[in-house]
Amino acid sequence: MQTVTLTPKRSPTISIEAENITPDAFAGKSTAEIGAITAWEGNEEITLADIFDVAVDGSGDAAGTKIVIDGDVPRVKRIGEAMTAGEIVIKGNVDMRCGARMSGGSITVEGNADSWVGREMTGGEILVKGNAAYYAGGGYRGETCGMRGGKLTIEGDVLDFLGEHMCGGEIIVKGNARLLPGVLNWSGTITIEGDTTLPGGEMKSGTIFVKGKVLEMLPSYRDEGTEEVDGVTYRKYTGDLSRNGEGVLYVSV
Amino acid sequence: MPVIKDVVCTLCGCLCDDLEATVEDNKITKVGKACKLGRAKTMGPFLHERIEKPMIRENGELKECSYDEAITKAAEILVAAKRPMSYGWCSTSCEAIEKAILLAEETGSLIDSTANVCHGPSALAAQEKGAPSCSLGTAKNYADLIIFWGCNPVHAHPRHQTRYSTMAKGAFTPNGKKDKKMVVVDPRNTDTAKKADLLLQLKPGTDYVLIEALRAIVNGHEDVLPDEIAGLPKAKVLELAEMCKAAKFGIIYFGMGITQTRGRYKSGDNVSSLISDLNQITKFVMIGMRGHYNVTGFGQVASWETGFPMAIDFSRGYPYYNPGETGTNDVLMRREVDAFITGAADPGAHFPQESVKHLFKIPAIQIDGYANPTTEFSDVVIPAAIAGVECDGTAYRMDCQPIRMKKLVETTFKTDEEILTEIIAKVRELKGNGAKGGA
Amino acid sequence: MAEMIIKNGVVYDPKNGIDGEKNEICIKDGKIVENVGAGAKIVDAEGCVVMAGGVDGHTHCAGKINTGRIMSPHDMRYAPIPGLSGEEPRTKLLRPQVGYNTPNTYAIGYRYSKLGYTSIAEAAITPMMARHMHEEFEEIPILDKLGLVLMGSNWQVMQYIQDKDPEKLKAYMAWVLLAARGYGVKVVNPGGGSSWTWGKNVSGLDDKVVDFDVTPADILIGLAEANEALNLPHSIHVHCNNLGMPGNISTTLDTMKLLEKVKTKRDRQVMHVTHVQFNAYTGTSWMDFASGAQDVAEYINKHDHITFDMGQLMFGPAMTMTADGPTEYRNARMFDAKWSNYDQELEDAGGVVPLSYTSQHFAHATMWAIGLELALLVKDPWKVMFTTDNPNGGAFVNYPEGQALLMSDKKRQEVIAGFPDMTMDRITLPNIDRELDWGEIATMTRAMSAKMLGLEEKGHLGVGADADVAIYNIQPDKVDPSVEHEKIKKALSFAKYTIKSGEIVVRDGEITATPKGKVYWVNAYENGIAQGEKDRLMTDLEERFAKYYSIQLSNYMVEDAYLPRPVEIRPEVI
Amino acid sequence: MIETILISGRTIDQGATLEEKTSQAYFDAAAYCELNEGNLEALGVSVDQNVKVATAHGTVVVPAKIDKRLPDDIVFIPMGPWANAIVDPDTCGCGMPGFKGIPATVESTTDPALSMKELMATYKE
Repeated sequence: MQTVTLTPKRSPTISIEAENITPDAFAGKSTAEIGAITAWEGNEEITLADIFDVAVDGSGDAAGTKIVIDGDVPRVKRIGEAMTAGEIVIKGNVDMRCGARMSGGSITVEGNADSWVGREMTGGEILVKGNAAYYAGGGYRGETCGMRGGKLTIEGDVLDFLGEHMCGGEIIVKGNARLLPGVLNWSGTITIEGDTTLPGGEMKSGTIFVKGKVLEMLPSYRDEGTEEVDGVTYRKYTGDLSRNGEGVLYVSV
Repeated sequence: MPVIKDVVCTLCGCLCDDLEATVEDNKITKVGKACKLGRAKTMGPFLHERIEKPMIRENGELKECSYDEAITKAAEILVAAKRPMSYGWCSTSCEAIEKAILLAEETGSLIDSTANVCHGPSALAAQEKGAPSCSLGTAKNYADLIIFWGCNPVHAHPRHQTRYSTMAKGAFTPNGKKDKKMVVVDPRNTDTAKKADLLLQLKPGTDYVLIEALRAIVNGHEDVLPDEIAGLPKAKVLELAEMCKAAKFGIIYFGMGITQTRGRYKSGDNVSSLISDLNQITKFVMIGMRGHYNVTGFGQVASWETGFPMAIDFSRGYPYYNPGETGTNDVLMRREVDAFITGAADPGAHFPQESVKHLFKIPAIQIDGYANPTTEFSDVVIPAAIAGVECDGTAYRMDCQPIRMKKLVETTFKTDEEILTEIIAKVRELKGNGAKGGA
Repeated sequence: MAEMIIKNGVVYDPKNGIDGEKNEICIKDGKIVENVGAGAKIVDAEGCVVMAGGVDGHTHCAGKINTGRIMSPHDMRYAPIPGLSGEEPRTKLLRPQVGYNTPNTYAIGYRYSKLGYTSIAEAAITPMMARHMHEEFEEIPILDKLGLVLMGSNWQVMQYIQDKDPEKLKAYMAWVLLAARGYGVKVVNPGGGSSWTWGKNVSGLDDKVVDFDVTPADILIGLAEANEALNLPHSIHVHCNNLGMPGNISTTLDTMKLLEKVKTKRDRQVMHVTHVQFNAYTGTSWMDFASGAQDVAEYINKHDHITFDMGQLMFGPAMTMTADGPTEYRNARMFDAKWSNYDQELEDAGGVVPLSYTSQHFAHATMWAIGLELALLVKDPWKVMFTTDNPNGGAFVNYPEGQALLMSDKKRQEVIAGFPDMTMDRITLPNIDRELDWGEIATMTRAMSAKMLGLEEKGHLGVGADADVAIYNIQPDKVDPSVEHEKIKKALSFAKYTIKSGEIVVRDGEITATPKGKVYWVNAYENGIAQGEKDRLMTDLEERFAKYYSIQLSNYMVEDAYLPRPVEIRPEVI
Repeated sequence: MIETILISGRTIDQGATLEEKTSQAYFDAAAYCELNEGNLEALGVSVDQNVKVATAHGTVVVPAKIDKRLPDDIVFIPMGPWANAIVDPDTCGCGMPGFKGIPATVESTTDPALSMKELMATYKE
């Protein structure tokens, strides 16, 4: 078992791209080796040691590596990108694209996550204890599929386009989701425990549960009456019929 | 008196190419066939105050200097920056745009066009769904149903209706307006709507909802629709759907009422799908009503040079693109940008207050023919020739049709292309070609 | 310019009858010459195959591809072939590169060069959009380029054919090539583009085009005869009607038969039929759809007026782009895919749709087999051009994969082994054991394509040819392509040297120099058309532009500024 | 005070004065807020008197104008520095700020409208 603790040394204004902060990249490496891993601050190549105090305890493979970011990193992007195993704990806020394309392991964000948390993730688990911004569990521009697998939980609120282009996996939002969650969905399950607006736009298939209120409903869903799922009674809608979709939208009664 | 015919108008995306400019004593004294906007633009250089000399800000005041000094200062600012941003380049030639992209590449900059505050979401929509479109001449010849959605051509594209759309006479519409129906979808009863056969005054921000309803009707699910949609009675929505189905060739011209409202590009993206659905029944296409005359050109040039139409980040040496992350206002709002260069655009006038506040804080370079709000925060101001009047070059019309702009008069101002070329040379000199950004 | 001599290589130069001989190639001032002085730079090609630079006679590389780029930002990061795809940062020498199916212009130039290709032909541009093509050409480094101009749904073309006025048709075609600075005549789904503006199509050679009293057959014959009367270097270049539809083989064969009566004075075909893989389907629906390659090959083996290219399909994502507007709409609806459309006033239609081909889908697997069957069943390699209809059937960076497939039955069988059962009774490829040799590959990738296009200075290494040379790190006497097909693919993917106009542009698979290429265009108007005919045409043009076009006649012609390094070809007037 | 929705957009006069943004003509073309008759009456404001338009993102003072065809719940300011003093800067993850459909309040004021240069000067921090 290896624990790597990264303590932020400064609060950069320019977002740092640090896609190498992953258990895969850190596994088995020493303090010096991890400190020498490169990142980008704007157009300048820097090292992790430039922005973090690095402490390593023990040694392990990716699955046996835990990374603790001991503080706020609202200007560090791409943490945990494409990680396959292991664990990352961020004890504060984190910048965009956290956990993008991850296929395994887990990420816990104790603060808020900026946009595109879990972008195109295929496996593993992300827990955001605060809020997430736009496109949580979304896709990349032009790509047919966003999230394909794994689990994304947000304990706070999210902004627009939650789970856009989702092709699989599970998303749970304990707070509110703003505009168009599950837009252009193909598959997967989204649960919103709070309120939301225009859920399931152009949903082809897939499932959305809204346990709070739908503040504004799309005109193109068919009301299928009520249905009980796991002991909760929902009004069931199917659509989105704008595209002859076969998705299911459950709204708590 | 020499009259130059078939002059290309360089104001809006209509890019009318039939103007007649009278040139006397190296000045344009009369412009025939132009609308109010085109006349103001083409005669502007001879009517309004120009930025006469390059300037550098010292102790808060802009002081005149030579082109060389201003270009050197500009290069120094860009080379020193970690997160430089280049913005604008839509009221200039494609040849200048190529240089702006090269400069961004060499300085590891972000580069974005005015589409960031205009039709950027239309590009995002094309990435989602494609762009089922046609040339403006095809629309003129064929279209018997014209829908202006969230746009107001009477004000923004004054000759559009006579040259290309409602009033234009074409091969299969020989009687002009008599052969065509016109619909306006807008929360306001605009001047364009005055002549419409149908006006749908929807609730602001509900474009997506209305498109959803139309698609549901076209796809045979009219029965599920509620009585009120987007603030409109269902009957009115059905009426529009019936008009669409009955048309032989329909076209939706869409504007910033689609791109700047709630949901942003998701509305344009869904219009594209509506068009695809309608083609199961009849022929339908769409065209974005582009504002700046060559904003389409920026998208074209940037796409072939970098793969992306706008919001391009060269910081790591290869282009990365993600509006929302790499768009001008995204990074300005986050206060990431530490140097700014703009040309042929006026972010001072057209950006939200939060972005402008940041522009006052960082070194900024302006390349333009006229003083404007951007001049107020710029630290280096470089006067430029007006493309299409004082220099030639390529521009792309809103339907992606390339047209060559003419040079009408001689000038002593350097062109955007020349200025950028000189800044690039200076940047290379300063860096010893040890490029930033992965190179 | 410095002299150069390529020594010790094994040369394949089919046009000059050289089939694997150790010859020296001498270069001076960008041309192949008889001999050079003692001070000439020596390029040691020991252990290498030497060929002329590759000539891609049908690729979508400038113009419509930009729509494909705008539709697919995700393609820019896609990198299935290291070194030939995906994101590569700028260097002191190179501009940044991105993409796979729709790479940026720099990547197109660099990556074709790495494959040993030095000339490319953009396959479809409307005259009105030609300025755009030339703008992109200027930004594609290294390669020489030319553009084929769409004329098969053009109002004036159809009007003059309907009016039985071949002289005016000739004048107009020559004028269009001048206006577009184009090289040859492209015909896509003749008549269909114009019909598509109403959302309709033509269903076969004898179907009437909407709004005109002509048929696709009339258009093909009219254009082909005028093409030969103008004595253009290239024949008409045809994408047949009914592309992509089961049973389209009858249309394809009828189109070939129709052209039997057209005669040419040139030593070439009278029609090049493009990406025949998409047009060689039997059956009546996708249920009974099967390969018609045997019938097509049988016909072509017996006739000499036709050349064709494969349109080979490659598994993985592709970006389809064609002037065949109705086909693209059909594709988009069938696969719930993105759809871009463009109806160009008075000239043609077009569409762009991303697709993905998988070996696990019987239809895709069958299509993959058909391309190879066509190339292997047609006996004379001078009738076959290697293409993937880039990027319709697959990205050009897959050419080495395709070429290795042609050289190795073993490689083909390895792929076929993974096909679904539903494919097997639809194809004959498993029973074809022909393996092409180096000479045949050199023919299909450069000698034939240059001859087919009428580019006399390309595609061979004879004295007077352009000094465009590809040197591949493979020893033909030591490596058996049939067995070691991976080595073949690797060698063809990264040339040991590529020489363009006498300058080394690739060394060991890396770009070493980025000169700008030339643009070829054909001027058959100035000398080829009598003044009286020009006047007659001009009256028509003035009327058309005043009434129907959306730009002025004076702003239509591509200006000299867009061709800084033009090569103007004036055909002999006959 | 009225509660309303702000839309900004192009006008022909704003477009015709783009080349002279330091001039009075540009101020006249871009620095105003259109309301319908009822709303003007409700505010007790006549044409060319100043109104203060406020949103969550700022306030701006501009002269009032009349557009009889505007719905009750919409006011309009031409695109330009005055509108942009109060539009929604959030790019919604798409790059595009919110220039249309912003909840706003309008009230009568005796404060002066700022010239372009004066307005820009307020952004210096």
